[in-house]
Amino acid sequence: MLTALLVMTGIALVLGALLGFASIKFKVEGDPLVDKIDAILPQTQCGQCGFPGCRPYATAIAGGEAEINQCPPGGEEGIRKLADLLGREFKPLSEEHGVEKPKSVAVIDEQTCIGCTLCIQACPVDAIVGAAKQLHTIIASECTGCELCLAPCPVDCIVMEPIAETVDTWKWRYPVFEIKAAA
Amino acid sequence: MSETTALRLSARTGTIMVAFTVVFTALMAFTYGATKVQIDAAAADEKMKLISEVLPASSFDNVLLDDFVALGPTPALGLDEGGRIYRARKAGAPAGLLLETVAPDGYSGRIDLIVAVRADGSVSGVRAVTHRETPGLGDYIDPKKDKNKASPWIAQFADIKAADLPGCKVKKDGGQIAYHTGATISARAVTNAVARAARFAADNHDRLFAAQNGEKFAGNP
Amino acid sequence: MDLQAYKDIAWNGVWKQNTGVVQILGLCPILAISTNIVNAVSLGLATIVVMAMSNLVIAALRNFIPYEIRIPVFILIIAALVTVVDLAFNAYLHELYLVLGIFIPLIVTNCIVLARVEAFAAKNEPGGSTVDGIAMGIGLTLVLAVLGAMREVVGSGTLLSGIDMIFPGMQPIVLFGDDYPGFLVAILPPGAFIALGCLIAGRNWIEARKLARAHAAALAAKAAEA
Amino acid sequence: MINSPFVRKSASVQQVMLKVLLALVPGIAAYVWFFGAGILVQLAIASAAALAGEAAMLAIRGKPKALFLTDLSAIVTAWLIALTFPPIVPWWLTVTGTLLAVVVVKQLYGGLGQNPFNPAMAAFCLMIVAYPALMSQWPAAGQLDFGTQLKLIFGGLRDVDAITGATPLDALRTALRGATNPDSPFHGLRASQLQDGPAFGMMGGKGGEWVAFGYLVGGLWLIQQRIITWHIPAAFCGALFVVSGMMWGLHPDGFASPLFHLASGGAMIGAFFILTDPVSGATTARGKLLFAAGAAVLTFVIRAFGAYPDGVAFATLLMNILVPIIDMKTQAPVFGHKKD
Amino acid sequence: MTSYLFVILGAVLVNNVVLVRILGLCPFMGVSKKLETAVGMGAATTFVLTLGCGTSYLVDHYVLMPAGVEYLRTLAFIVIIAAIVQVTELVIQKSSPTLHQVLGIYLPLITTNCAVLGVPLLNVALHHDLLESLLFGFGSSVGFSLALVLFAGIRERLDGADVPTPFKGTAIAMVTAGLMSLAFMGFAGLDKYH
Amino acid sequence: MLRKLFKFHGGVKPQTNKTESTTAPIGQVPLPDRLVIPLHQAVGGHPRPLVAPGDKVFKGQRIGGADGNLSSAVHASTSGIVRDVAPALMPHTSGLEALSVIIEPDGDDAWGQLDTINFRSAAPDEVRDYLRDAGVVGLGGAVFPSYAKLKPGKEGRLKTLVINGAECEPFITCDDLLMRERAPEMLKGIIAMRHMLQAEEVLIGIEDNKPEAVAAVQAAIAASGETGIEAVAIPTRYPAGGAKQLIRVLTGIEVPHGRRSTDFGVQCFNVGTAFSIHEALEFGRPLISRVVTVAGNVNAPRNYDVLIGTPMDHVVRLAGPRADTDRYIMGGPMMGVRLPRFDVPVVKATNCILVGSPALFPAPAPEMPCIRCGECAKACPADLAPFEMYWFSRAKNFGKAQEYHLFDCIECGCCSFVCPSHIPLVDYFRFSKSEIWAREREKEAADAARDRFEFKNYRQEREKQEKAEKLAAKAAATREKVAAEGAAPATDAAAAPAKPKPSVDPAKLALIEAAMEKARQQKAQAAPKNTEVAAPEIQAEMAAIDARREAAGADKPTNAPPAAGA
Ligand SMILES: Cc1cc2nc3c(=O)[nH]c(=O)nc-3n(C[C@H](O)[C@H](O)[C@@H](O)COP(=O)(O)O)c2cc1C
Ligand SMILES: Cc1cc2nc3c(=O)[nH]c(=O)nc-3n(C[C@H](O)[C@H](O)[C@H](O)COP(=O)(O)O)c2cc1C
Ligand SMILES: Cc1cc2nc3c(=O)[nH]c(=O)nc-3n(C[C@H](O)[C@H](O)[C@H](O)COP(=O)(O)O)c2cc1C
Ligand SMILES: Cc1cc2nc3c(=O)[nH]c(=O)nc-3n(C[C@H](O)[C@H](O)[C@H](O)CO)c2cc1C
Ligand code: SF4
Ligand code: SF4
Ligand code: SF4
Ligand code: SF4
Ligand code: FES
Repeated sequence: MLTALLVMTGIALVLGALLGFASIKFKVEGDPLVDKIDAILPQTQCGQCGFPGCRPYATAIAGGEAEINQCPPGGEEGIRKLADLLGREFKPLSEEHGVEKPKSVAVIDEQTCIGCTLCIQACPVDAIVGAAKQLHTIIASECTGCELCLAPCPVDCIVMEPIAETVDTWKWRYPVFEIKAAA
Repeated sequence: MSETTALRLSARTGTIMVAFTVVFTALMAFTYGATKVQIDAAAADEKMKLISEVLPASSFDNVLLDDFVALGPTPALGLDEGGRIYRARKAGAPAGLLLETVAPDGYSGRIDLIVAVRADGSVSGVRAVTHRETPGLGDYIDPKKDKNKASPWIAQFADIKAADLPGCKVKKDGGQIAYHTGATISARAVTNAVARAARFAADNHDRLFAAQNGEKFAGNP
Repeated sequence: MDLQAYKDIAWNGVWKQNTGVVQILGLCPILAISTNIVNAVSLGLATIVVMAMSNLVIAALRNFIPYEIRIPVFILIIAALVTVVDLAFNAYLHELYLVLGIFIPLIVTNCIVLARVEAFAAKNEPGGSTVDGIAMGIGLTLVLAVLGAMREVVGSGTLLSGIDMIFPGMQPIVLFGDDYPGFLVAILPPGAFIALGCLIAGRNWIEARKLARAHAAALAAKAAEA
Repeated sequence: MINSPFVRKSASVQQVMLKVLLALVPGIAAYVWFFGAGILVQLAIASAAALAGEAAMLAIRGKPKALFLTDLSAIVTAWLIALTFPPIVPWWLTVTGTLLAVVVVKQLYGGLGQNPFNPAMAAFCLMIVAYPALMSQWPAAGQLDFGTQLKLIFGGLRDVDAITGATPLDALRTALRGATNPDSPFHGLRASQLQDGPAFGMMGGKGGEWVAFGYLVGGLWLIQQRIITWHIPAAFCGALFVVSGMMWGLHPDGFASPLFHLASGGAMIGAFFILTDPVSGATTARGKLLFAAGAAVLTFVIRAFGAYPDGVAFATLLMNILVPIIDMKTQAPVFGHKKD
Repeated sequence: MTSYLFVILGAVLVNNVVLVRILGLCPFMGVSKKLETAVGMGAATTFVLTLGCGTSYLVDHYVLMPAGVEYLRTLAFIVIIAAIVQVTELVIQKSSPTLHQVLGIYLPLITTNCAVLGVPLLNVALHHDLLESLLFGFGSSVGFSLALVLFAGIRERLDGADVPTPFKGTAIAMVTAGLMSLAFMGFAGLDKYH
Repeated sequence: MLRKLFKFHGGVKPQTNKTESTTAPIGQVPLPDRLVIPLHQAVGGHPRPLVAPGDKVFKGQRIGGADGNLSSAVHASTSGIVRDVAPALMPHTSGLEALSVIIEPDGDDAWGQLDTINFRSAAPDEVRDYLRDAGVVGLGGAVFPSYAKLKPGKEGRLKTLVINGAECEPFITCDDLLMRERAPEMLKGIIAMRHMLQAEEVLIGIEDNKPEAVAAVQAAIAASGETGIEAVAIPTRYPAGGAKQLIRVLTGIEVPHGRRSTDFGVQCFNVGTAFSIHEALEFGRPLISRVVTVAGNVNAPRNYDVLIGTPMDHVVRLAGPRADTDRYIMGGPMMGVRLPRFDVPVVKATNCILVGSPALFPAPAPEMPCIRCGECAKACPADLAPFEMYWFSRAKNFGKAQEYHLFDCIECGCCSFVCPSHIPLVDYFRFSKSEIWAREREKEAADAARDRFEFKNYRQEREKQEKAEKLAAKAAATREKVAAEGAAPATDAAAAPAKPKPSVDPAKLALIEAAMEKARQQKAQAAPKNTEVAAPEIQAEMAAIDARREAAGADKPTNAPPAAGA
């Protein structure tokens, strides 16, 4: 019994010390993974994921605190990329966080806008320009479609308009020649 | 992080590790101590049960497990690590030998056997102690696995007269021992090992019984 | 913790997070030892004991274990417990011990034990942890039993062969008569993999059907409302 | 919606498979001539089982039956199963093997074109592992009449040893191994002496070598028809010849001659019909050479040192495992990136 | 010399840890979705297993056996291996964070990768000497890595296959592993031929 | 002298179907009622409209100005009135509209003023600008602005100028007829190009199934007396006319994807392009018409000289379409574009209007799974493995598809042509490519958004900090003030015990007061002024909108709800 104790104690002492030392020697700081995740997120900054923006969500994913299926603007494609990056299973978009919508931009109704600047403060990407009591305009190419400017507008003059397809942005469709049980 | 804190942390984790180790090793050591007698007894029981299957308990009256010679590596018995031969005596006279034997050429490696040989040189019985033959194919050498419970394959070795020993080969090789088609290798390995063991017993019979208890036996001179 | 919580933990272990067919952990014993149902279930029972004990012990001691050495400590505890169980079986349930042979020490390396300890016991209180260990063990045993039965039936046409080693006198059931040629592959590793694959697919199928039913029910409810 | 190109060559999977079936005919003819018509029964059994299995899976999956049943790929699989299994295996063994091939190895992966393993060879391996005895019984040429064959196929269990003689590959191997074992009746014999037996012909087994020749003829026609390319047959035969020739040259009494290796067992049907399976085999030119040469080496190793009588089937499966990586690593340089 | 070669060959092909001995399956199933990660896991396991075999041999022969406490073998081995794994984990975390994230729960699980304990125990059972132990450990882990990488290759391609829904994912991977294991049975008997 | 020709890998030999349309000479097309001239006809930037509805235009008058550095001008094809400048249906598979100038011809077909240029004396850049404004783009199919291709790579000179007269697509014969009838003019264009590129030799590659064209070109070369120009008959095999394949056949050089052919000392132009360059340089005529083959399901297949903008059905009518016509295809059967309607306009890219019917181009048999037979790889002229690209495109694993060189695919259609499983392989590749492009756009947008978001955060942080500093300063000042006045208020407080909260620290009160004052001030100011980030155009746009709104009504104040004022 005593030998057994001595032997195992010896082993444990050596290993315990070794581990303690290694855990300090190889301590890691920072997390480059967050950048990689953030690079996948669509940067809409809409907060639908439940975090105050894309990067906080990325940090949460990297820390294992959030699922990968909480970003509706990123859509299935985004989830798939995250699953790939992190080696996790793909799962469909979580319903409580919203649904994937066609890409839209916000448009301010010129006639109604009162120039209150509330939307400017709301817009996370500075896509709205204008000064107080002046008409505000949305730079369509910079609007991410996050809809954050809709709620603050006191006169409800902002609407979301789906981005129209042009010959330049037109995409070839998936060739579906799905052979069903018809034959 | 300074050297000293690193060291202190190492010391702390080391201490906790040691504490756990001590507690749980103690638990194990205690259990080991508490169960050792029981385990040894159970193992001996098991061994005796096996022995009684190949050598009827009525045919000897000594404490078989305590009466043996030790063998070094003995190629004739397939033993590359050594083993034991137990001696059965009835009223002090030689009644039979129980040989630990290995058939090295089983389909999936070695097959550990015990072979009981009576004083007159006839084989009394054989059991496979451990083997890894293919389940459902080669494992019929083990009576527990043999589908034919009524007359298991291994029972063919019960009572082979000394004179019949040259026929201790599988039929395919021109002998008497039947085998299962498609799994000749297992049968051949066991059969050949039994024949070798019986020959060894016959060749060394007298010297084996003459040897001191527990003596290291040198094999054929 | 209320009753519902325990129930959830139990259901989680047995079905939702079943080790063998959902978490895909603890596969080695599942595949290696399921050649027949008796071996399979015996090992399953031993695993339940080990899992319950290790979860209990570690949940109770969790606050004393520093993070950096948690894994070695967990393993130390599990290995010690397994050895204790092994020795105890050897001494007092010798017949059963012989049937299980090396399978009990193998529990040490069964990653599901460590996975549960890490994922559950290290973060929860002892009561729930014990239930979790037992439920996970039952889930594993179920998979083992089904797989063992499948492989035994297909492979050799019998059920419960070897039962006499636990209950002397009982005879295995011969299903297809003595002429059944057997299907050796089922008992060998390839059969193990394929059978488990089918089992996983079976569970997927049941889940999918349940989901589809729930969906249909929801739709119907909506339609009724409208 | 149809986009360009609007014109297409008239080619179809069905045509491809039909040509493969036709190319098997010379070999089958020789088979029937030397070994009797039992093989035709096996071909029919396997074809029926394959179609049934395929139809069932298609029905379950809701895929168009007419389209996929007529693509003939299942029939190719079935014929290759029948031709590589011994001709006198019981019917249930053929059926089980074929069903496993079609249902597990092919349809579980999504059916035609998606299976990573060769269905016919997977069936062969499954069956030889499960029934090593039944799967090793090859009658000698002219040994059994049609009636006996039918009885064997449909007659349930039987005492196999009484009917079959030693088959060339198996017999030679057992003998060669026995030659070094003092316990064996073959002790001290040499390969050349062993090959004098009545079961052996000029190069391989008696009769069997003509079957192999039939496969060769059909295979060459397939190359001419551009269904398969020369790479796989050439690399397989070449590598098998070289490897077995080397061992034979070093040790003429311990190994069979390279010609014997080429003419026996599954070598020819393997080289032209099995390894060439486009679905489970390598696809790039260099990949094909590597794939087939690897298969040849494995075939030789398994034949000479392994536990099973023929290595073609296992070698095929083993190389199938390597295919994704071979294909990935042997991509030919694309236009403009060639080094020449 | 040849016997050493046979130790390696036997461990890599004939008695492949994963496909024939059925050890180490959880990482085999879990880390084989991408070729890249499979290679990483293979490398990590090879390192741990080879080192573990050597260390456990030394501890067994110079500590446990002289002290007569062989019944502590399992415990001692697994604790040593756990420590090696932990150190490896820390090193990987430092040197390749993505690999670390991807290997996720599997790195600590190398500890309970049955193979990592099974192989040292097999070394004891097979009475290997130090060199043999190391070679056997190395061979087994190469066998593990080989199976893992090849499996990952197939699984990457399977991604595009129209597998029946219930079989999608792990189920068809199991079937694939089964067929790989079947193929490896072709090596049966090779290790006995010398 | 027989030139050594090289081979390219792969390729197919579909039925050529060319003879019917070569029997008659190039025909003329009566003026249609309406011309629809899309502004964006060539690769590169979108030309801006230079005319407004109601304007009168002459034939050859510029109506769209080149915009950006890879754009080329667009011209009125005849004289008439601009009816509209509006989106109109494009000859494009998408069925989408694009900005077009719609002209009602006045029937005079009167040329406007035409300037010419002497390419030998003018500076090369001048000539290039001239060609850009003449709207000359590649007529071989890619419609790449020709001026941009007329730069001799880094060395300042070129080894070989390849002229593409291969015309490998079935049915199309426009280049064939052009070479037969207009070889001397074409040759003059070639000489001009050769001069601009400083090319040593010129090789005109013509498939050997067009012996008349070869003869005509050779005759023209002989007549011109030029040396170093050679018409070479090359083996007929689709796609021998692909620029890369033709360069390979004639010179043995393989130009990799993503590299310029001038880096390898070669450049390639279509014969029609050469002819247009001659027209532009010699007569000042911009590119307003081209030779178009009308073939397929028509009674009299033939080539026509067609004004850009002419509705296709107007041209096809001349060739007598058969009753079962169900579609038009722009281009040949291998690479042609399925058109959304019959009346889409002829554009510069229209080399052929292929009239289709279910009988002529039957729907392919059902798509079967790929059996990896490798036929497609054998046929691929780009040495790709189409089945691998297909496998991963189908699984939407675009990364993998790109690893197999998806973007080296020239969409020639050979793979789909030979596939025994009838898989529309090219469709999968087009799908993948456009998905990848879309993703790149999204990624760029996301990166831009991230930058802007970070900038905004930074700005807010900075503002907050500034505000805090100011506030702190002010608070300190107030505190001092209060402290200075300390005594008086204290007695005040004592004198008024009725005050409900005597314990309130007067200093604090003062602070609150100060803060409220500041808030009031801030509200008066323009709070978060965000105009400094706006680009000048946007400022201008805002100003314009403001002006419009001002004009729209005086209801602005009433429209303002109280919230805004608060
Ligand atoms: C994979 C495969 C394995 C085969 N194995 C054997 C075999 O082990 N023994 C055999 O005699 N024939 C075998 N054959 C069949 C032979 O090719 C031949 O068809 C058969 O008639 C036997 O001919 P033989 O007498 O030359 O062996 C096999 C065929 C294949 C495709
Ligand atoms: C998977 C597999 C397992 C086998 N297991 C055994 C076995 O355990 N014992 C045995 O004798 N033969 C076994 N064999 C069969 C041998 O390989 C060999 O074919 C056979 O022993 C020859 O016997 P026969 O001469 O009766 O045909 C097995 C074969 C296979 C395919
Ligand atoms: C598959 C394929 C086939 C082509 N065939 C021809 C052809 O037959 N004639 C031709 O002039 N251009 C053809 N082209 C276009 C050429 O690649 C190239 O764009 C053109 O010759 C360049 O000349 P351009 O700029 O004057 O149009 C083809 C392109 C591809 C991708
Ligand atoms: C040249 C050629 C060889 C083939 N060889 C096989 C074969 O060895 N085994 C098989 O099951 N199917 C074979 N097939 C049929 C078919 O490709 C096979 O069943 C697919 O694996 C099914 O997906 C072959 C087909 C062709 C065209
Ligand atoms: S939901 Fe997506 S886009 Fe919106 S903030 Fe979260 S991560 Fe960004
Ligand atoms: S303008 Fe509105 S919708 Fe667009 S980015 Fe800004 S807040 Fe979001
Ligand atoms: S031609 Fe068609 S079937 Fe053949 S490999 Fe290419 S895509 Fe697959
Ligand atoms: S379309 Fe692309 S992949 Fe197909 S043959 Fe042409 S170049 Fe090759
Ligand atoms: S049980 Fe063996 S690795 Fe998980």
